[in-house]
Amino acid sequence: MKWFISHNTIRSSFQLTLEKECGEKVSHCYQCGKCSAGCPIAFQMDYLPNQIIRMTQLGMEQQVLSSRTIWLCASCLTCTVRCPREIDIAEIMDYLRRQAYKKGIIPVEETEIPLFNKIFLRNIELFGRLYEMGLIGMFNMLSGEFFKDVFLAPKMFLKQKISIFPPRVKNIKETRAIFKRSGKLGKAHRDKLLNPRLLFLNLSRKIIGKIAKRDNS
Amino acid sequence: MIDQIKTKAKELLKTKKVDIVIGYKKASDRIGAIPAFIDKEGDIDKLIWDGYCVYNLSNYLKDFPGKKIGIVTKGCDAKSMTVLLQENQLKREDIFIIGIECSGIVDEKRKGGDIAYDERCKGCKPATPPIYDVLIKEEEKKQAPRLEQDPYESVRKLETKSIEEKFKFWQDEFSRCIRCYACRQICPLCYCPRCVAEQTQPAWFSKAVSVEGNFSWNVNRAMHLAGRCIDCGECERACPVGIPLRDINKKIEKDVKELFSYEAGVDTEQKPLFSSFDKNDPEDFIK
Amino acid sequence: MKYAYFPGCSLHSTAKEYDLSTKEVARALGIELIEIPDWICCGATPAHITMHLLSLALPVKNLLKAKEMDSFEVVTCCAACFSRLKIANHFMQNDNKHRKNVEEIVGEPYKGEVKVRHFLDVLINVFGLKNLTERVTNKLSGLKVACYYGCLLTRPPEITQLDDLEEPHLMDDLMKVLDAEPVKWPYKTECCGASFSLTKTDIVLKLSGDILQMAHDEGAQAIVVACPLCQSNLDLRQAAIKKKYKKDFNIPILYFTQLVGLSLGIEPKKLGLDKHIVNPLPLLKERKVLVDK
Amino acid sequence: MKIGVFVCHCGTNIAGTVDVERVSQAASKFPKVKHSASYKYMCSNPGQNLVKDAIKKHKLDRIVIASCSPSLHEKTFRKCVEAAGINPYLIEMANIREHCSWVHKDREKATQKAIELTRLAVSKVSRNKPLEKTYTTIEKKVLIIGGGISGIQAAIDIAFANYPAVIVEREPSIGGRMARFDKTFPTLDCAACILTPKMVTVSQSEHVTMHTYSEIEEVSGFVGNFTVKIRKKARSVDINKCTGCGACYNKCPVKVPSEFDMGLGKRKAIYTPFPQAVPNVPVIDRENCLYFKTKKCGICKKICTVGAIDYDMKDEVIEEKFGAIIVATGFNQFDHSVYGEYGYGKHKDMITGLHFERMVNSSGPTGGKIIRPSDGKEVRDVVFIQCVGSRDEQKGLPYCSRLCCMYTAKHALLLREHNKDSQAYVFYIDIRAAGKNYEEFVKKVQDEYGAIYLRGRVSRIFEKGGKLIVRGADTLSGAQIEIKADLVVLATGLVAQKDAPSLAQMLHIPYDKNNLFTEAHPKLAPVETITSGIFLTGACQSPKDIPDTVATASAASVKALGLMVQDKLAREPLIASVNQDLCSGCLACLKACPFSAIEEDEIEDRKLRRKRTVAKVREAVCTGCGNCTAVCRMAAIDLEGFTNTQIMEEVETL
Amino acid sequence: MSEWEPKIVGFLCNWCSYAGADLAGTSRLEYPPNIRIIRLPCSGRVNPLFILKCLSNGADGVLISGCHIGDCHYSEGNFYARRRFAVLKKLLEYLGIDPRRFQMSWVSASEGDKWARLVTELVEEIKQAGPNKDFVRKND
Repeated sequence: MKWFISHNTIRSSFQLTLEKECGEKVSHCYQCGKCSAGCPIAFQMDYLPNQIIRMTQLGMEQQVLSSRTIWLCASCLTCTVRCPREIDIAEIMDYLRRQAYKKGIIPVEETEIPLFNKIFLRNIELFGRLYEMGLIGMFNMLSGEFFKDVFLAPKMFLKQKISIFPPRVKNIKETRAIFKRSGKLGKAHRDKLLNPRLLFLNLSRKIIGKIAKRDNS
Repeated sequence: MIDQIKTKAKELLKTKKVDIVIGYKKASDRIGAIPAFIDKEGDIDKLIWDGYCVYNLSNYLKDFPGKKIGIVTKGCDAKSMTVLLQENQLKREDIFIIGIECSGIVDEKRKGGDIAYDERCKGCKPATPPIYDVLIKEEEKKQAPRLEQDPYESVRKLETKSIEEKFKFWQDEFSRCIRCYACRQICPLCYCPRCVAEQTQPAWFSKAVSVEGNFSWNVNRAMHLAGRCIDCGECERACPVGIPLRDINKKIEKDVKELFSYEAGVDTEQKPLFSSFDKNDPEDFIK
Repeated sequence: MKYAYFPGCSLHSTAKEYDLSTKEVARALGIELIEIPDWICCGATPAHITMHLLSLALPVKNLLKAKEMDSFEVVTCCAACFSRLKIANHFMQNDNKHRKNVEEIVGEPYKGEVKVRHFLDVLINVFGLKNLTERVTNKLSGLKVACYYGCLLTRPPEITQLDDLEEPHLMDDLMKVLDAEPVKWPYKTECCGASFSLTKTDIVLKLSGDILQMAHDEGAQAIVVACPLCQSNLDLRQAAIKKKYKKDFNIPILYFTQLVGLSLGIEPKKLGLDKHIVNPLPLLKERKVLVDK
Repeated sequence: MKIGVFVCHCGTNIAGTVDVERVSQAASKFPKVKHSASYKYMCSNPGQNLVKDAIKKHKLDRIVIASCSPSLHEKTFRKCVEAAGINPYLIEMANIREHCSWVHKDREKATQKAIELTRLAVSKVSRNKPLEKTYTTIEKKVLIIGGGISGIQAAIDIAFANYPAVIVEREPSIGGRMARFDKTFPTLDCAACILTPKMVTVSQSEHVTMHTYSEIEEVSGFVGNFTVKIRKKARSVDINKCTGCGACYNKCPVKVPSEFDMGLGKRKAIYTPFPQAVPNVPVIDRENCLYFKTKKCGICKKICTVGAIDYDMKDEVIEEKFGAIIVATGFNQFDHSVYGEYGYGKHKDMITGLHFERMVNSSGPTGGKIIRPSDGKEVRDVVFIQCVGSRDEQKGLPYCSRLCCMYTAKHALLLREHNKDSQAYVFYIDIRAAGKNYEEFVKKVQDEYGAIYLRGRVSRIFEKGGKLIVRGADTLSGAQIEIKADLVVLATGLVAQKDAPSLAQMLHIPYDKNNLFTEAHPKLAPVETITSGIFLTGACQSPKDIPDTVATASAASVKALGLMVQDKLAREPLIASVNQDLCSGCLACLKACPFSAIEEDEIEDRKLRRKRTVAKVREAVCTGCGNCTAVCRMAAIDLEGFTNTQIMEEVETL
Repeated sequence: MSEWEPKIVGFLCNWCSYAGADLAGTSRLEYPPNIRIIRLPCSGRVNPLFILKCLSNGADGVLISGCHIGDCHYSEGNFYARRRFAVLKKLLEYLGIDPRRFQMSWVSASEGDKWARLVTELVEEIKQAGPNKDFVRKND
């Protein structure tokens, strides 16, 4: 048996809070599984989208927020547009990710995406537009995949697809103010870029993974 | 403009399209205007048109049963005709509507002074009658500038008062009512063969001048005009004791517009307000 | 036809050829695109995953900048930017609570009055296919292409309001006008892995590999796209797909603007056709689409 | 006026809280009250006798019973006083039990209230008028709209009772949907074998008239007296001359897709929809007939030995009177072309359940072979998808279509029976097999016929390499599933007929947001409508399988026969009436009547010396809701039993 | 006046609210004895003049109760009533009648508990509103 849940879990306010805050009626779901049937990323997920919805219905907040599935959702909306109960499942996934951020829950196996998001946004906050070189460099460094896609780099430079220098936007303060105020108003958690826990988790996982790989081969 | 009215009236009488033309003529005080009933071509020159033509002539339509009538009709009066048609009281083929796109009439209370437009004209736009057979337009330059004014201003003012203040206000007003029923007689839409106020089996409310009798009569009058009153203002004009009856009529008009998007006198085919409903009518007042 | 142009980050870096070809085509057809001065990133996927309000505020800021230009229509080419701008507009039009918050953040009132269009929409529905037919000088006859729309161009339909949800056809219609031959294939709106390019490369390899496979199976010689993310995943990752799945597709991934440009007789270089990882020039030559001058 | 008041103790039910004696004493002092009494159980035989005796002894002419709710014993006491010679509508009841003794504890207050309730009843009864039940005649004939199994069964039941029934069917033959089916669940008897005998019975019955290829054009009147206009479309074949030899359609040169076979097979331009058609008389499809298109050909006319072909035949509208109407118009199939993810209905090898029925039928277009419509090859892997259209608020219907689970199971079984190498995959959300032997049947299909049931909706279907790729899920195992199918069969839901709303408006019966006709009460009047004399049967009311359809058909027939056996139709006199002198003819009442029970009338106005329009109540139609009375500004229309005078008298007494 | 008990008139439709009040009785749910019920076939039967008559006849409060929307025995009666009394209620308030004095409710045949609760609350409200003095017909 995977879990034991008690009536306390089932009667918790998780579903109600979700319905109130993100406006999607999770209770409408009758588990037809059409979302899971069409999900392009399902093959990588630990729980299928319909299972996440069911777990939400049952108040399994901890399990849902620490699942890999919510991070792996690519927001392609295939589920949303086909749901017979008109539930915006992708929006629920967004909400769950934001909740996970707020609560500081990051699944051990799925650290790259939260890390990437943070670096990406930080990047925008700093430069106004995406500084790809900076993004890739920073991500590779912090995720421990130092040489990822290195072989692509020369080609990209040659074809002038990537610039070494960051883009320039006038009045960058304006953009930064938007970030600041959004964080405040939305009560979103904007922790430091170098969240030590996230970094540690990520690095240790990568290193263990590499060692394991070497041992296997 | 008056020439156009006369020409049309002449043509109608000549071709026997109508038996009688109802219009306006000068009153004996040489200022005001009173209804004119013209059945001879020779009398046509009596017809006038000016800002004193306040009467709603549609009230006289029922006095000529079986006759074909040509009638000079302002925008507001045509609305009451619309209601009468909607309620099966007139046959459209019996009347020829000489529609007037009027620029407003004078405020009778200020007779003799400068032309001041009547209260109800201020919220009236456009002044084109909803139904007509021929439309006669006021010359451009005479068109009074219409005030973009909230037609429900005085209603809103009353609404903000406290319950006690409202009660006192209306009791004061109603206490003057002498139950002369002028408001009913003048109303183009009061045509019941026998008004409930005069019925005895049962006696719906006290016929005597009394607090509750006066109140009941006035509520009854208002409810019977709900979704029908087109705000021609005749009742208030006719009231000898000056009860602000339009403030009651306008209140209902405003409510039904807000609650049910219903407007009186715009469509002869529309169902009466209380003989229709919408599944989504508001019911927040129901427990 | 005058529009405020929002290129987005990708078109200024990895999708430079999309930017180039769009501008070339617009110029050739007399569609005036004026880049919004000082535009900023729309926030893309990371913003709406992380902070909902931010994901609305960033696009709104850009739309406000467009409004300052006295232009009430914004054109974008990137499907992701298109989606974010449209969604932001939708919220500003229909959700009072969010509108208030966003207005507070950007410091200006905005009710979603700036219209957002995809360049594909402008080309087909404003310029018109009929007009375009008359301008085609260099027919792409015999070129079999798979039109790939990706997920963000049509979803959610009530917001994007661009094309058929499950079987979009705008690019197919366009290709027919250029005398190219769009193949019938079922993966028009399948997901390519989108923003996982860097973080979950394995997913991208699998999904993009499937799409390439399907296009290949249905006889396509090239894939036509309208989204820089799709292009980059399908083009950039073909080498890795080859390595991982032992399948060498060598299918060029072209922007629809590049093909329109070619058919209008614009030089390949100006359209950035030299900037692809999978070189499209051999195919275009073989199909006699490129005439050596 | 001599009013008698009788107060009931109801054992201790009333007397426990209310001082019954005091009520009785107080009542005796009310104006016009001549006599009052109390008794332990007024509704018992001795109690009723007490009332009857008092009526005689005190010459009472109006009665008030202060006891329980009128919903319990109003009828009892009406009968009781009638037996004592008083008009049954001259009684009123004061509800001093449910509304008093049972809800109050304070004896003093409860007694006081009971006295006042009694006073109220006394004041009301003083204004009661004697009323007589009204009677209308009944046209002894039943109209049945629709000639499917539902209409056929109803006609058989009506005819069995020796009353005439008229079936109006718009297709050229009766038989409906069921005629298309192959076998029926769960018993697997063949549909034709059980339906054909019934069709023959109907055609041979002296009591049943059939108007096939006909439609209802207009309905007026009310229970017992409906007048119906029926359009008999031009068949181009004389139904009386034709022998049904079939020479005409054998020789007809035009072939078009057969509607009956869902386009899987062909028919001629002159055709009978299927071999067992009743009547076995062909019809010419004028849109496709060469003669009508080009004025050439005319082969059928030449070949017909009895001269039955009539190219000049015209539509004919007939008018008939009926006492009751049974609506049996059946259902339509949900149109799955709204599902873009399933290819907008364009995949050739994707068919609906009804197609499958035709295909699997040995007299069907494929001779019972289950093949791919695209290339005619026999199938191996067949995917069945349930809930297509049903339970889908986004693209389809909110409701469950109720039979798809069962017919899909049947199809899966028939598939294996017809093709031993085949495999059925059934995508389902829930299996709803609530019926006699239904669950057992589904189990059998799974266990013995190897159908694989997968729990999940299908998300996508597309063509690749000549197969249909079906992408679904099995939520029980948490797996995505992809099946390369030869054939996909959609269990499309049941929907109302497209023209159901216009028929409903013609009949003045309500329909719901799904255009299904609404029954008078979902539990206690499931085959009635709120319009008396009009009854519902079959799937026009909600999706139904054959047993349920036949059951409702018989139920509706009994309801109709219940009317037929009456000499006259008695109606409660508690209905509206117009005082035409007071009526202004504004017709606000007519427009506000939910039952169209008010009509225009013309009277000679003596004062005005001319005719004028006034309102008039159609007594047989009025249900006595009283809405008209409240919209009448001149109080010209009143409701018997609840007159303005009665109510005002009650209020006055407060 | 310390012993003043309000007098309330209830116009109840026969099929839902009257049956609901019956059910309150069968379920022995207690509520104050201040209401006098007048049984009518349908809430659509209620003429606005009845309300005026009640008020001028000394009733301290008037209640109209019908079937919930969609449940009407006559299918549409309560729709008409709803519209009619929406207008009357606003008008009475505008003319200075305490809105607590005229109320409307939907009570189904199965809502005995709602009926009991409703009457209890109603009596409480009317008690707060005080006796209907201004209006009562002076004996003439």
